[in-house]
Amino acid sequence: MDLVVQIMFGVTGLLILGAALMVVSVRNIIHAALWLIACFFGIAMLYLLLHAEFLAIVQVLLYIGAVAVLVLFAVMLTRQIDDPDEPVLFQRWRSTLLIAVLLFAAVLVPTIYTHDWQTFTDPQPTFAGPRELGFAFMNAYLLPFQIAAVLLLAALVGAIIIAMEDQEQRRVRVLTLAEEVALRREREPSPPARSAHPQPTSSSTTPPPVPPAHEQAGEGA
Amino acid sequence: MASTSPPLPNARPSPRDLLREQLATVLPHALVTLPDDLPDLIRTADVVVHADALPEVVQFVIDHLGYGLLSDLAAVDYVEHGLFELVYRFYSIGGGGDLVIKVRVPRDQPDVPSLMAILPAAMLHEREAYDLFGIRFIGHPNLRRIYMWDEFEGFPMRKDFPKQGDNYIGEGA
Amino acid sequence: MYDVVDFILNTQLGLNSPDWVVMLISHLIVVAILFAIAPVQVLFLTYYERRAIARMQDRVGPNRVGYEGLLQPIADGVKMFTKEDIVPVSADQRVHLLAPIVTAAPVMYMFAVLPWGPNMIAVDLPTGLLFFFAISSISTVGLLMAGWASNNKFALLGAMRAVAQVVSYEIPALLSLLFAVMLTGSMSLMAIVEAQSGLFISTTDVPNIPDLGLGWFVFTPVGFLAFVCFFIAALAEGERTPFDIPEADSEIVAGYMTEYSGMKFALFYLAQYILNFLLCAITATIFFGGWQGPGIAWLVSQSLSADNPAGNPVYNVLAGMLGTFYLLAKTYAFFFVMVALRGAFPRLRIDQLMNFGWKFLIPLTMINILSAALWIAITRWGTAQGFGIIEFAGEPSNLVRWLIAFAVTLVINVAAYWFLARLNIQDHVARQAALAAGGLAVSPPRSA
Amino acid sequence: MSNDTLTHSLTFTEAPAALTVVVDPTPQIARGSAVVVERRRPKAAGWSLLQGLGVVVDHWRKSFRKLDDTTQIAGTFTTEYPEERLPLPEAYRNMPILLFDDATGHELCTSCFQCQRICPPQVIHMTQAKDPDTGKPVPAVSEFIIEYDACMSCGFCAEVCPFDAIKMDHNFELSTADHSSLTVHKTDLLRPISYYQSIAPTFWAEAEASAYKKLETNKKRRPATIGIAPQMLAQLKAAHELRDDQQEATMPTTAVASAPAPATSSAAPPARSAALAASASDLPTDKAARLAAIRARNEAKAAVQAAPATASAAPAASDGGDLPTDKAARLAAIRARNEAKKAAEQAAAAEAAPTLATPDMPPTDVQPAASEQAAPPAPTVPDASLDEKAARLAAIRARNEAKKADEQTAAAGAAPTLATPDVPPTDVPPATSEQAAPPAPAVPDAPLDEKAARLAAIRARNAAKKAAQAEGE
Amino acid sequence: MITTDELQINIGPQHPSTHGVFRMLITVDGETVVNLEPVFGYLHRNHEQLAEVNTYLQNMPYTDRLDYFNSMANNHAYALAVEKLAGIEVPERAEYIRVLMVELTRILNHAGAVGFMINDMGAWQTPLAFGIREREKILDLFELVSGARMMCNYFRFGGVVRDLPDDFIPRLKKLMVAMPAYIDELERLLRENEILLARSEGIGILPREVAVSYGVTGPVLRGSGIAYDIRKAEPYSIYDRFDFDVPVGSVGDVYDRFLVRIEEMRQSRRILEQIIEQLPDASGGHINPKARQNVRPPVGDAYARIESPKGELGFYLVSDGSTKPYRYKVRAPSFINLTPLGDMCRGYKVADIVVILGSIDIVMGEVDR
Repeated sequence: MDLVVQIMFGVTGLLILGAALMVVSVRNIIHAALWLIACFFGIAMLYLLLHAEFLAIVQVLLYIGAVAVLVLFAVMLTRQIDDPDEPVLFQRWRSTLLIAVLLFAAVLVPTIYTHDWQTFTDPQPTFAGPRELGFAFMNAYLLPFQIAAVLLLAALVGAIIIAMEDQEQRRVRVLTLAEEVALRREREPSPPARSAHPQPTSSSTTPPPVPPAHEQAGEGA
Repeated sequence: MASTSPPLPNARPSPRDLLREQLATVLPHALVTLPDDLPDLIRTADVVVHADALPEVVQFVIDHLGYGLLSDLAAVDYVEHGLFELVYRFYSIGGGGDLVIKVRVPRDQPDVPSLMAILPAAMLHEREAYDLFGIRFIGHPNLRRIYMWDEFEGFPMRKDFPKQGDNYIGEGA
Repeated sequence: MYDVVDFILNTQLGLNSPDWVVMLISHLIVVAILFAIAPVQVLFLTYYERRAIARMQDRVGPNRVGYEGLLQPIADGVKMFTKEDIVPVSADQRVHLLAPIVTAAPVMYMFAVLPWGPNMIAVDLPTGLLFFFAISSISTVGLLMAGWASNNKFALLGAMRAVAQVVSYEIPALLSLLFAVMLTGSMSLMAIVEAQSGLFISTTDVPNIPDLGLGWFVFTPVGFLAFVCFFIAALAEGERTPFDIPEADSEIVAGYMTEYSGMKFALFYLAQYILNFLLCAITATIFFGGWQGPGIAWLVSQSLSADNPAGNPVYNVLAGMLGTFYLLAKTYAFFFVMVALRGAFPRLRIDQLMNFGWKFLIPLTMINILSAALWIAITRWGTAQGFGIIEFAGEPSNLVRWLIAFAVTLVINVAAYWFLARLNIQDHVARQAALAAGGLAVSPPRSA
Repeated sequence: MSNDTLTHSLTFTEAPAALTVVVDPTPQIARGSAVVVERRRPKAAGWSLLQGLGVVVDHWRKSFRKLDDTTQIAGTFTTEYPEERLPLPEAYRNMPILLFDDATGHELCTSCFQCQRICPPQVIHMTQAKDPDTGKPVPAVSEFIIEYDACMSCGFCAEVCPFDAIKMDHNFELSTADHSSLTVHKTDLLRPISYYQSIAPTFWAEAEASAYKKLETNKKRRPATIGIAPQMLAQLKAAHELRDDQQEATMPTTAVASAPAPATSSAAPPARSAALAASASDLPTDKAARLAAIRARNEAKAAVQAAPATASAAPAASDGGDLPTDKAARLAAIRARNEAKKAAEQAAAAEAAPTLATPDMPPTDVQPAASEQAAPPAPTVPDASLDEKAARLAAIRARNEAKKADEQTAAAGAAPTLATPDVPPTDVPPATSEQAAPPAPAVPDAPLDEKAARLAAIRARNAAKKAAQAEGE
Repeated sequence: MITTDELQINIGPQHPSTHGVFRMLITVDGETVVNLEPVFGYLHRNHEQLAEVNTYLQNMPYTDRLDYFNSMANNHAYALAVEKLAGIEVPERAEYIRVLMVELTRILNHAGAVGFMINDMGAWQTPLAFGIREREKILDLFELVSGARMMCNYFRFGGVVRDLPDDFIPRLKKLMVAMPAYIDELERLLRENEILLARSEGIGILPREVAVSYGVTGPVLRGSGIAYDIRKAEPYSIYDRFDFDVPVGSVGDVYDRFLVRIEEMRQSRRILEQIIEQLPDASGGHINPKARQNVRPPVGDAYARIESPKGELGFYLVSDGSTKPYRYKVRAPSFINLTPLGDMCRGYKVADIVVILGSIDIVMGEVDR
């Protein structure tokens, strides 16, 4: 049984590493996003190996179903998806690599040293079930949980601000024909040259030719 | 919109006479007086106006006679007489018969002022007449071919357009 | 299945097989059955839909291939297989190929947690309900891939619409299902089904109710509102009329499937129908008792299980058959409703769909969660749990508690529905008044 | 305004008084009013959706009954086409066909070019026949081509034809993979009159008299074999061979290929007419009439049994392969009948059924003299033979028998009710007996005697039916 | 900050909901239509020039192919034009038969138009199937009288091809029973349907003030609230003998056009009832004037128009005294009603334009001619 788990862990690890490498190395950013999804999927498998079913499912639901899809969504809307002229690695990649490795080591080395490698404890089935996670969030990790929530809220507000168009620069939305006619009616309640006509329903209130579709805000006032 | 009001049209003078009478007083320069000895084919009882005065006449017809519905615009090629005739047909929403305004332009210089500034209804009519007869409507914002493809050469409804053969097809074909 | 295999191998044949062999065999059998039967009967679903909708339109529908056209789906399948597989030149070839797979594979996983009958479930995950929706969300990635890889404006537009719609409507879908999790305290679909025994009143609320397998959640106000909300959300998730916007043929041709042909197209089609089937099945499972029905309880009590080693395995099979029959009957009934909806209604516009989802459905499901909490508080809790209001007049019986809960939640839910509907209709009324007044349809531009 | 040429500006304030004539542009509506359509609002949220759903489900529920009642709006109205077919109205027009006389094979077309001239897409092409001896044009057509692929089925050709020679076919199953086969030549266009009569009986009844009259005039102006349908020519030839060796007489292949299409559509009428005749003959109480009917039916049955299945399935084709002698016999019979009719008209018989009277029908009281009168035109048929005479004799005899029965019926003072419950009146084409005629004698390898017998049987049946009808009245 | 680009999308010429080979070149900002330009000509066959080389009668079957939904109405307009040009009288009974056919045509056209419009909104064929069911019954009647279901070619100068068969009126009466039931059911299915309301109310408004200046006619104009119906405004044939109302809309949106069409079906049925009542016997004159195959009108021009189901259908004919028209011009309602399409669609969503197009009810055979 252990051997099977080990093999599966190895395969999953390879998948995660390979996918992560592809994320940073492929040219096409859509492909990068798709590799990212593969990477997330591998992590979900890792959770499963740890008997953390709930976490695995949440990982799939949130990271693949929501985060990755949103990333894809955003990426697809960008203009340049695949530019063969752009080098994959930018110029100072060596120093960047060095910094990355150092940072990674700064996290990993203490972990390796502090971890007790000798004992392999099979985690309990209820290691990370919904109940345990709920208790953990509401007790031990309440503060981080709240901070994360505030952070998300801030992100939400930021997104709205970014998405909101600038009031000054904003284009007035396109007027429909009915709006245009109503606007014209407001501006000139009764056409003076045609006041001889008793019926407002007559065809005499023929409009001037259709104005351009876009009206600037300044003009509208 | 009561149902009781009597039908109007028949009690009045015919729209054609009305128009001729009114134009004679208001826009006398617009009317074309046709010679009496015209060939049968191009003799007409309808009001013929000068091409230049057309927008004025139409504006007058819409505003003061109430004929605001541009129903039809037919171009006719009288090739033997060297002219194009444009038949503008107006109706009144109030009912009754048509009011016809005819414009005659020489075949070699078929320029007519566009009605687009007055009536958007003229848009497709004028494009059609341009496409099939080559009548140029001065002031039309989008005077392009409508049925034939853009590369097409010639105007297929003209009487002198070859009825057979394929050499008239433009380069694009 | 484990019990039956165990019975055959160890008790009847006396092989004394180890535990894992029994488990492996039983799982393999289940998987084989699922994969052999499920897609085929989903294939049959297309025939069912076409016949039903034809009947609604005074037509006959496909009736040429086989008896009354029963082999029509097979013929369609053969046609799909033999069609040329066209990949646009400018498409992203690999992603184009992967997209239908990514779309179709996850929906097959969803069968894993669907309970077909008493003890008939491939994997009884403790988080089955969540698994169901988590796995289905992978399909959206496939849709995006398809839309993007086709390199077609209509396909991309369709994919965008599909994803926006599915992501938006997952929220009301899950929120409306939350009540079941709250009521049963479990996300296992099996547990949810088992909680729905009884007769109009669930045995979990009033334990001494006779068990006819009819204690469905839909009979409670909470369950009913949740059912309505969930079914609407399921229509949107399954891209069914009136929410079939991603493949609105009159607008964007076929949406993300525009550039697909042959078997790849069939895979999308299959995925969609499997998803629809599963959504109907999950509706039946959560609100209409799944395999619950009259007679099941008795059959289960007679059958062989760990608790009842003296039972007869024939009853296991019978219970399974009856349960499957109940589930399928309910599922097909819901599918019929889907078909009738498709026959009756036009489709909404994408912005109207979003408005409806965010402004009407989500608030409604939120209120429903409140109702569900009240339901639990009234029927289950007492002073011990810090909710003694219900016990002010002594010790009410379970039935009285149930009745009070019914009345309270009914009032809350009806009020919520009425209020939200009125809000939406007010919008409509104002618009119509404006239209009637002067033809100015919409308010003048904001900046003017 | 963009035109710079406009120089004159209007100042309407100075307009003369005449300008006050401004047309009131409110629409004037007589005999009715303008009603503003009501924009309803849903009564309650979601209610109208349920209502719509109810309509659809209601249709689903009702769709399990199969209907053809057009007053209903719910139910299955589907006609499952290859198996079931809607009855085509007589006026139905598909592609044009040419007609020729069943009996003699004379084409009705005189090559007057009317159809060619009127044809809007100009798909009709014809060549006028010339007398081989003199080289002068004769009123017949030597080649007639219709491009079916470009024909727009407007029906003008049939409408303008003064000789009723071109008619619109009812066969719409023309799809083919062979495009060139849609340029149809005269041989394939020709159909016997009886075929057209079977698809449009009343139309033909209207046209028949003048058409035959014009045909007679034209025939006189045509030399020998010109203007005879090619399939009939082939038949004539085949008949000659047959006379040499009856056993080897087979249907000419050209004729088989010529008119395969109408086979199925015209297969039905004879059977139906037989059944009708049978059912009609069940009605009279008079024994003699019934006996005659039964005998006729039995004979007809025998004849049908004698006919090979293939031949009876393709009556039009076998029509082409008809034996000349048999043709002649039939022609003689028709002639006789016509003569008899004339005689009958002169005699102003009281028993003639006026309501159903059609030129086709032999009147109920055929004078014995009439059949003798019938004899003179017979020799005009070139190939008249002894066998044929025998057939004619048999026919006359049978008819006489029937007539006797009929007379008895009349004498018995039959019930004057028109009610024939088995037979809806509209379903009885007046010319059913005529329709019955073509397929039965069409069996090519049946001996001549048998032919004659069958012919007699048919005549007898007709007469019996007449009797029944007369009695019904 | 985040800016969006305008995008050009071609809807058509091969698109499920352009009602034929019709292209709309739309410029969209997001999903909002900024500009729309209709592109025609994919079905152009120079119908008008074809007519100049044909005789007057030969043109009759070609008019069937203009608006192939309403061949009877096309026949009527053309026959009226030639009769006006050549001064031909029409017998009483023939007039009644003509009006009968055209009103049946109106019902079948509107049944189809409403169905197709709802189809464009995304209904899966059901309203259309119901409409087609009724249309089939009417087409059966057409086949009975004319011999063809769609390309009827039934009218002749001075009459019609042939008189009504005996079983026509009984069958028509049966249909008259089904028709109100069909219309009521359609209303029950759709009229208050909230989805339909959401999709059609306030969409594609053609305001009353400008409707006339765009030259639109028919249900589009009446939907905008102007009670202009040629049958009332300039009665032709025998329309002055019938009582019927002119339904008009109040707003001018898609919903109004939908309602106007439904109400017009009711009014047409009313006319049919009166026709059945008043239909004279055949003594009023021979209704098929076979002699008029070669019409040779005097020199001059004539324009005749009818209220076709789609709007004003007119034929302008110029005669030079020969058997062929010197000029033959079709004033096609489908074509002219497309004039305001670009302006009507401006400011609405992409999904709305197919609905707006559907509410105009075009047939490409007539648009492109």
